[in-house]
Amino acid sequence: MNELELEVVRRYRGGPTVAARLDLPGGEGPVTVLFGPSGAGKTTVLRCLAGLERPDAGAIRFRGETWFDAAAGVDLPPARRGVGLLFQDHALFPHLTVAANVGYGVRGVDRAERARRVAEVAARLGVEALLARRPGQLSGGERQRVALARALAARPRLLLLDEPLSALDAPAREALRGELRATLERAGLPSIVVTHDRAEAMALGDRLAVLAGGGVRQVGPVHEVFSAPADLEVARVVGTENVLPARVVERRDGLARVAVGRALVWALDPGRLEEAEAYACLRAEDVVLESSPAAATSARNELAGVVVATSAEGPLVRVTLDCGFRLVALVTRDSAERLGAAPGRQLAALVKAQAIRLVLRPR
Amino acid sequence: MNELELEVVRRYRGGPTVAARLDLPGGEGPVTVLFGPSGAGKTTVLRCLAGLERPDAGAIRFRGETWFDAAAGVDLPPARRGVGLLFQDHALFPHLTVAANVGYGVRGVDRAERARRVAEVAARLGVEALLARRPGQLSGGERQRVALARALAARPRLLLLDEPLSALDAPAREALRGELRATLERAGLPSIVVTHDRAEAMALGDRLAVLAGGGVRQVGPVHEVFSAPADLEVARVVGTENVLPARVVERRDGLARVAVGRALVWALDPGRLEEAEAYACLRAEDVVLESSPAAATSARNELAGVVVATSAEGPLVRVTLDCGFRLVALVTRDSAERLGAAPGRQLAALVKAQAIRLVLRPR
Amino acid sequence: MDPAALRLSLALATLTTAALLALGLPLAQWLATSRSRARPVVEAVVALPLVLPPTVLGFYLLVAFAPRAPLGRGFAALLGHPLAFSFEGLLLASILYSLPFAVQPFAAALARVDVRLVEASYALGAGRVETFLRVSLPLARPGVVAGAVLAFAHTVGEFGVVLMVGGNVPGQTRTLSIALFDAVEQLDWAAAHRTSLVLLALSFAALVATHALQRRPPSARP
Amino acid sequence: MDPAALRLSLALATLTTAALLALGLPLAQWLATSRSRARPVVEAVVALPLVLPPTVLGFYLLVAFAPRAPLGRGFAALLGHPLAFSFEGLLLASILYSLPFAVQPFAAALARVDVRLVEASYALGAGRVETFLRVSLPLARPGVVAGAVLAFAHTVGEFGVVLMVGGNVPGQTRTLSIALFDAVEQLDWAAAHRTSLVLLALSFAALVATHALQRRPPSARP
Amino acid sequence: APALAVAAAANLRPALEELAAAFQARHPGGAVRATYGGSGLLVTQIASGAPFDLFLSADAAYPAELAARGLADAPFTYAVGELVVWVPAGAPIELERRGLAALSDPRVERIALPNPETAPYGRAAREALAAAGLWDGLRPRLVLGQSVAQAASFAASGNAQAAFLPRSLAGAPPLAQAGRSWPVPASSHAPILQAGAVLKAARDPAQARAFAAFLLSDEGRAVLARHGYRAPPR
Ligand SMILES: Nc1ncnc2c1ncn2[C@@H]1O[C@H](COP(=O)(O)OP(=O)(O)OP(=O)(O)O)[C@@H](O)[C@H]1O
Ligand SMILES: Nc1ncnc2c1ncn2[C@@H]1O[C@H](COP(=O)(O)OP(=O)(O)OP(=O)(O)O)[C@@H](O)[C@H]1O
Ligand code: MOO
Ligand SMILES: [Mg+2]
Ligand SMILES: [Mg+2]
Repeated sequence: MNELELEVVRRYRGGPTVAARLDLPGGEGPVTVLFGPSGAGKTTVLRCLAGLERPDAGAIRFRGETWFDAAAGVDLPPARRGVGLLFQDHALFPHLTVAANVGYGVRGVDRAERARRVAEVAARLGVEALLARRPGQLSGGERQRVALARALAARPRLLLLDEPLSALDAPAREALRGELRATLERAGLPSIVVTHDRAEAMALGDRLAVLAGGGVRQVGPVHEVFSAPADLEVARVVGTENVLPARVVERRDGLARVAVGRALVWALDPGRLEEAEAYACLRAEDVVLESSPAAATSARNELAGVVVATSAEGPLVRVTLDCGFRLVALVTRDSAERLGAAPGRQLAALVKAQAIRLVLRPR
Repeated sequence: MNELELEVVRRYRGGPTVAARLDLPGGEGPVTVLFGPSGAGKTTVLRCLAGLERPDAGAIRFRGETWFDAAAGVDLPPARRGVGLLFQDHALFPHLTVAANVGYGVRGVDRAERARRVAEVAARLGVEALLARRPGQLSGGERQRVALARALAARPRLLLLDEPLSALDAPAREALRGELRATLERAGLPSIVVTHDRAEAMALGDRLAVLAGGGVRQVGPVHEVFSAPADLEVARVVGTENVLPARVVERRDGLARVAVGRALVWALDPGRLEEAEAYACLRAEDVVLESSPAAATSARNELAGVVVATSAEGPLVRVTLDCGFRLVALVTRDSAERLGAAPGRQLAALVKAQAIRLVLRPR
Repeated sequence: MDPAALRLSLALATLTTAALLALGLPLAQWLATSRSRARPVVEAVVALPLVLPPTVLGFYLLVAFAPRAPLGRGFAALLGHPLAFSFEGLLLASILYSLPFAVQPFAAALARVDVRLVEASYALGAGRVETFLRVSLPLARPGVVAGAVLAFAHTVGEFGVVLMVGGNVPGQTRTLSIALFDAVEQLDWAAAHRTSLVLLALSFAALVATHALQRRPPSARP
Repeated sequence: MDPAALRLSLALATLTTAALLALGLPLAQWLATSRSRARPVVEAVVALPLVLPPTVLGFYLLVAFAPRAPLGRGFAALLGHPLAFSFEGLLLASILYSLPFAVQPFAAALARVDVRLVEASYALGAGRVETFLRVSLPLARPGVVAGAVLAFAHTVGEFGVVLMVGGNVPGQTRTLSIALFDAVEQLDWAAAHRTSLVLLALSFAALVATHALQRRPPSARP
Repeated sequence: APALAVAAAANLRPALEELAAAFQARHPGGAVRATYGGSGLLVTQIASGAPFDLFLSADAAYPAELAARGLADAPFTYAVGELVVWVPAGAPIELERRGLAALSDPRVERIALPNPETAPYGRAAREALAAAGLWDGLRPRLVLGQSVAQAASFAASGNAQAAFLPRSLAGAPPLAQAGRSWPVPASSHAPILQAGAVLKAARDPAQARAFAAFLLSDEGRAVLARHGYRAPPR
C-alpha cells in the first residue's frame, strides 16, 4: 500500500481545472519534490492535502487513513491531519513575536519544553537573534526562515513546503538547503516540497513529481526524472542535466574523488562532506567530447565511453554515452559530425572538476 | 551632476542600521541592479527612495530635485516623487480586479485611454486573460506579473523593483526578463532593480551596485563588477563569472557568431536575436585551458591568450588571460602546475559553444 | 401610526448618517493612523456621548441651546428661530449623540487596512485623499457600513435626547420613537403595537438589504 | 452624587459587557465567516434592538416580564422573585439592548482577519476554537475592544429601557442615569451638574485608558 | 394662528383632550396642541426656552417656581387632584375594608407610584403611606414611575399588583375596565393643588389666557369634574 494516495480534481469557478494523481510509496526516502511551471497547480495540490481547499472530486489517503473522499463525503479538518504547511507567502502571525510564531504549533508540552523546542529550531534555522521581533520587522528572507521554523517546530506527520527557500539569496539558500534536508531526514518526515530550482530539487528530493498541463506527468527518483524525462514537456520543465548518484571516496587539496558507477571522477569539495551521499550533477552542455585522449588540459576528468544514442535537438545533438553509467552530452551538430558521433563509436568525455557540482544529501 | 544622489542612514529601533550611499549618473543606460545578501538593506533603500520610509539622516536628490534632506527638513511625499515601486510581496489591491489594479496608477487620461493602456501593458506581461479576476484568484507567479504591470502602467519617472521576478519559474523568468528590459529601455526609465539572480542582473542591469555589510561596496558597469570585484566580500556576493560585452555578427544552424573584443566565438543562438547587443557569459569554471591546440573536440571555441595574472583561491587557481579581452579561468592547482600557468605563458582557452550564455539586452 | 412622525424620523436619520459619514470618516481615518499623543484623548472625547445618559446629554444641549446661551443665540441668529425644539436642533443633537456609534467602527476598520496597500497606492502616485477613497475606504467597507447602519438605526430609535430637546412638536420634533412612547403612556397598546410593527418591518427589511448588499470579499485565498 | 447608583451602573455595565463578550463573540464569528443563506437574516435580527426606541423595547420587555407572561413566569420560578424591577431583569434587558453595539463591531473586525493566517493556524494543528482565540481574536482586537467599550458605555448611559423595566428601586434598578434624570427634573441643576461631572470624569479616564492601552500593531511594514 | 402649545402634566391627558375640543368649538381657529409629560420634565424644558404658551402642572410649586424666575405670569389653580389606589380586577386586596394597610398583603409584590421626588401624585402617595405608618415597611416593594403615566403602565402590564394613580387615569379606559380604584382619603395627604401659568415666552398670550379662563369656567370645571378632579377653592 502506498503511504500517500492522492487523486484530486479542483475546478476553479472562472478559472482553470487542476487535476492531479500522485501515489507515494513510503519507506524509500521521505521527500517528494513537486516540480512544475507557474500556474500548474502545485499550490492547489498542497492546499488540498492540507485540507484547506476542498477538491471537487477524488480522494486522499495517508497511511491508510482517509483524509478526503468526495464520494464518501469524508473531509478531515486540517488540524486533524497533522500536516505542516509552509506557505509560499509566509503567513506569519503579525501580532505574535517570532518566538510565539515558532512556538504556535508546539502543543501538549509545558512552557519550558516549548521554549526549549523553539530555541532549538530557531538556532537550527539561524533566527535566534530575531525571536523577540515581530514579523513586520523582518526582511523577506528572515520571514521565510521564521515560517520554516514554525512549520518544523510543530513536528507534523507530513510536511508540505511551498517554495520554502525562494525568498532567500543564493548563499543562504544553499546553506539552508542542507539544513532542511537534514531536518527532514532526521525527522523521518514524509515531505512534499514545491520548488522551481533544480539544485534544490536534487538536494531535497528523493522523488520528483512533475506537474504540468493540468496533471502529474512523471514521478520517480530525482536522478531518473532529470536524466530520463518521460516526454518533451517534462524535459522542458526539468532541463538537461546529468544527475548521477555518487559516493565520496577521497578528499584531497580541496578536491573530492567521487565514485560514480564504476568510474572515479574529481569534483570540487564543497566542504561539510562528513556524509558521503551525494548527487554528482553536470550539465550536458558542460561535457566536452574528444575523439582521442587530449594533450595536457585543465579538464581533470576524462571518461571513456561508447555512444549508445544520438538525437537532434535544434542546433544541437544530444549524445548519450555509456561510461558505466549513462552520461548525456550536448554538442553542436558540426562537432558531432567531426567526431563521428554515432552509436557504437568510442569517445572520451572531458569534464572539468569544477563543472561537477556535488549536491549533498546529508543523512 | 548625477541623476540620482542618495545618501541615507536608517536606524531600526531594536534592529540593525542600514547605511547606503549611491550616486547614479544619468545617460549611460537606465537600469541599476542592487545586489546583496538577505538583510543587507536593499528593500530599505528602495523604500527610502519611494518616500515610504523616512531615513534618520542623509539626503536624496533626483535630477536636481530634493526629495529628502534630513538637515533641511525636506521630505517629499511619495505621490509627488513619481516613483514606481514593485513590492517584493506584490501588495495587490484585493478589492479590485486585475484590470483595476493595473489601471490604478494611470491618471490624467479618460476611460478609453486608460482601458487601452491597461490592455497594452497586460498584453505585454501576458496577463490579459486574468483582467477580470481578483488577486485572491491568482497563482503566485501571476500575481507578480500583475504587480509588474501595475507599476509599469503608471509610467513613473523612476522605477524601483524589489525582486521583480523571484516568484516566477525559470522559463517564465527568462521570458519576462527580456520583456522587462525592453520595457525599461523603451520607456527610457531610470530603474533600480533588486535581484539575487546573476543572469537577471546581467539581463536587466546597466550598472551593478553591491550592497553588503551595511553599505554600498561597489558600483559600476555590470560586466566590470562581475569580472573585477573590488574586494573579497563583493566577489563572494557576485560569484565568479566572465561577463563580456558582445555583438552578434552572424547566425547559422542555431548557432550565433559573436564578436567579443577582437575575437569571434560561437555560442548557442538563444533566438529572438533581432537586437545584436548582448553579454557573453561564461563561468570561469567552464573555461578549459590547454597547453597546445587540441585534437578534434566538441569544444567549438578556441581562444589564444597570454596569462596576465594568477591567484590561488582555495583548492583552485584563478588564471586571468588576455585574449584581446580579459578572460578568467578557474582550474585546479594540479592542472595549473601541469600547464605552467604563470604570467607571460601562452595558453589556449577551450570553451564549448553551449557554455557561453548570451544574455540579450534588447534595445 | 403617524406618517408625519415616520417621515420625520427617516429624514432625521438620513441626514444624521450623511453628516456622520462626511465628518466621521476623516476623523476616523485620523484616529486610525495618527501617532499623535493627542489621539487617545480625542478618541475618548469622541466616545463621551456614549457614556452620557441620553437625557443628560439632552439636558446639557437644552442648556446650551437656550436662547440666552451663546450657542443658542448664534444659531437663533442664523436660523431665524431658536435651536431647541426645532428640527435643526434635533439634527445637531443626533449628530453629537451618534458620533461614537459611527466613528468607532469606522476607525476600527480603517486601522486594520494593510499598510502595504496604502503604501502601494502612494507609490502609484495617489495622494492621501485618493488613497483614502480608493483603497482604505473600500477595504474598510464592512466597518464603514456597520458604522453607518449603527448611526442610522440609533437615530431612528433615539429617545432620551429627543425627549429632552425635542419638545414633541408634530412635524418638527415628534419622531416615531416619541409618538410610540406617547401611545404606550396613553396605555393605547393597540396603537403602540401597530406602530412598533410597522417600524420593525421597515427596519428589518432595510437591515436585511444592507447586510445582503454587504458583499463579502471574493473567496479570497492565500 | 449617589454612590449606590454609581456602583449599580458599573456592576450592570460590567456584567452586560462580560455577557456580550461571551455570547457575542461566537455569534460575531459565525456572522463573519458563515456563507449560509441565513446570515443576512440573523444579522438583521441582531441589529433590531438598534432601531427600536429603547422605550419600546422596554415596553415589550415589561409586557414579557409580567408574572402572567411565560418568560416572566419562568424567570420568577428560577430567581424566586419577578424579573421586572429587579437587577436580573435589568441585566437581561441591557444585554438585549446592547447586543448590536457589541456584535456589529466584533463581526466587522473578525471578517477582516486574513484567511491565510487562519489557515496557517489550522495547518499548525489548531482547531477552530484555538484558532479563534489565538489568531482571529487578537487580530480583531481593535474591533473587539471598540465593541466592548461601546457596549459598556452604552449600558452605563442607558436610560429608556431602564426607565421602563427598572422602577427606580434604590440599589436594584436606580442607575446613575436615572438618578441624574431625577435631579434634573427636580430642577436641582447644581446636583445634576455635580453628578454629570463625576460621571464624565470617570468615563473619560476609563476611555482614555482603554484607548491608550489599545496598543497599535508595531510599526508594521510591508 | 399657530395652535396654542400647552405643556400638560401627564395626569391631564384624558381630560385635556376633551377640554381642547370644547375650547375649539367655542373659539374657531383656537386649536390646542398639548404635550404631556412628567411635570418635572416639562418645567425643565420650559426653563430652557421650550416654545410653550401655557403650562399646566400637577402641583402648585412648579408654576410658582417659573413665576419666581420671571418665566411665567402669576399661577392659577385649576383643579384639585384625587389620589386613588388601583388594583387589577379580581385582586383579593381588601382596600375597602382595611384601607392602605391591605397593601401589606404579601400577594402585592410590587406597588407602583409616580416618583415622589418629581411627581406631585407621588408626593401625595408618600404622605398617605407615611400617615398610615406603612412607608418604611412597604419601601422595598415600591417601584417608581417617572410620571403618573409610567406608574400606570407598570400596573397595566401586570408587573405591579397595585398602583397609586390620579383618579383621572385610573377612572379612564383601559384601567377602569381592567381593575378597580379605591380613593385615598384626602385627609391623609396635603391637597393636590394643580396650578398652571401663562408663560412669558408665549407667542399669543391672549389666547393662552383665554384657554386658562376656559379651564376655570363652569364648562371647564364640569369637564374636569367628570375626569375625577375636584374644583379648586374659588
Ligand atoms: N481562487 C481561484 N479562482 C480561480 N482560479 C484560481 C484560484 N486559485 C488559483 N487559481 C488558478 O489555478 C491555477 C493553479 O494555481 P496554483 O496557485 O496552484 O499554481 P502554482 O503551480 O502554485 O503556481 P505558482 O508557481 O505561480 O505559485 C492558476 O492558473 C491559478 O490562476
Ligand atoms: N521595522 C523594522 N524594525 C527592525 N528591523 C528591521 C525593520 N525592517 C527591516 N529591518 C531589518 O533591517 C535589515 C534590512 O532589511 P531589508 O528588508 O532592507 O533587507 P533586504 O536586503 O531587502 O533583505 P531580503 O533580501 O531578505 O529582502 C534586516 O536585517 C531587517 O531585519
Ligand atoms: O402628572 Mo404627573 O406630573 O406625571 O404626576
Ligand atoms: Mg504556487
Ligand atoms: Mg528585501
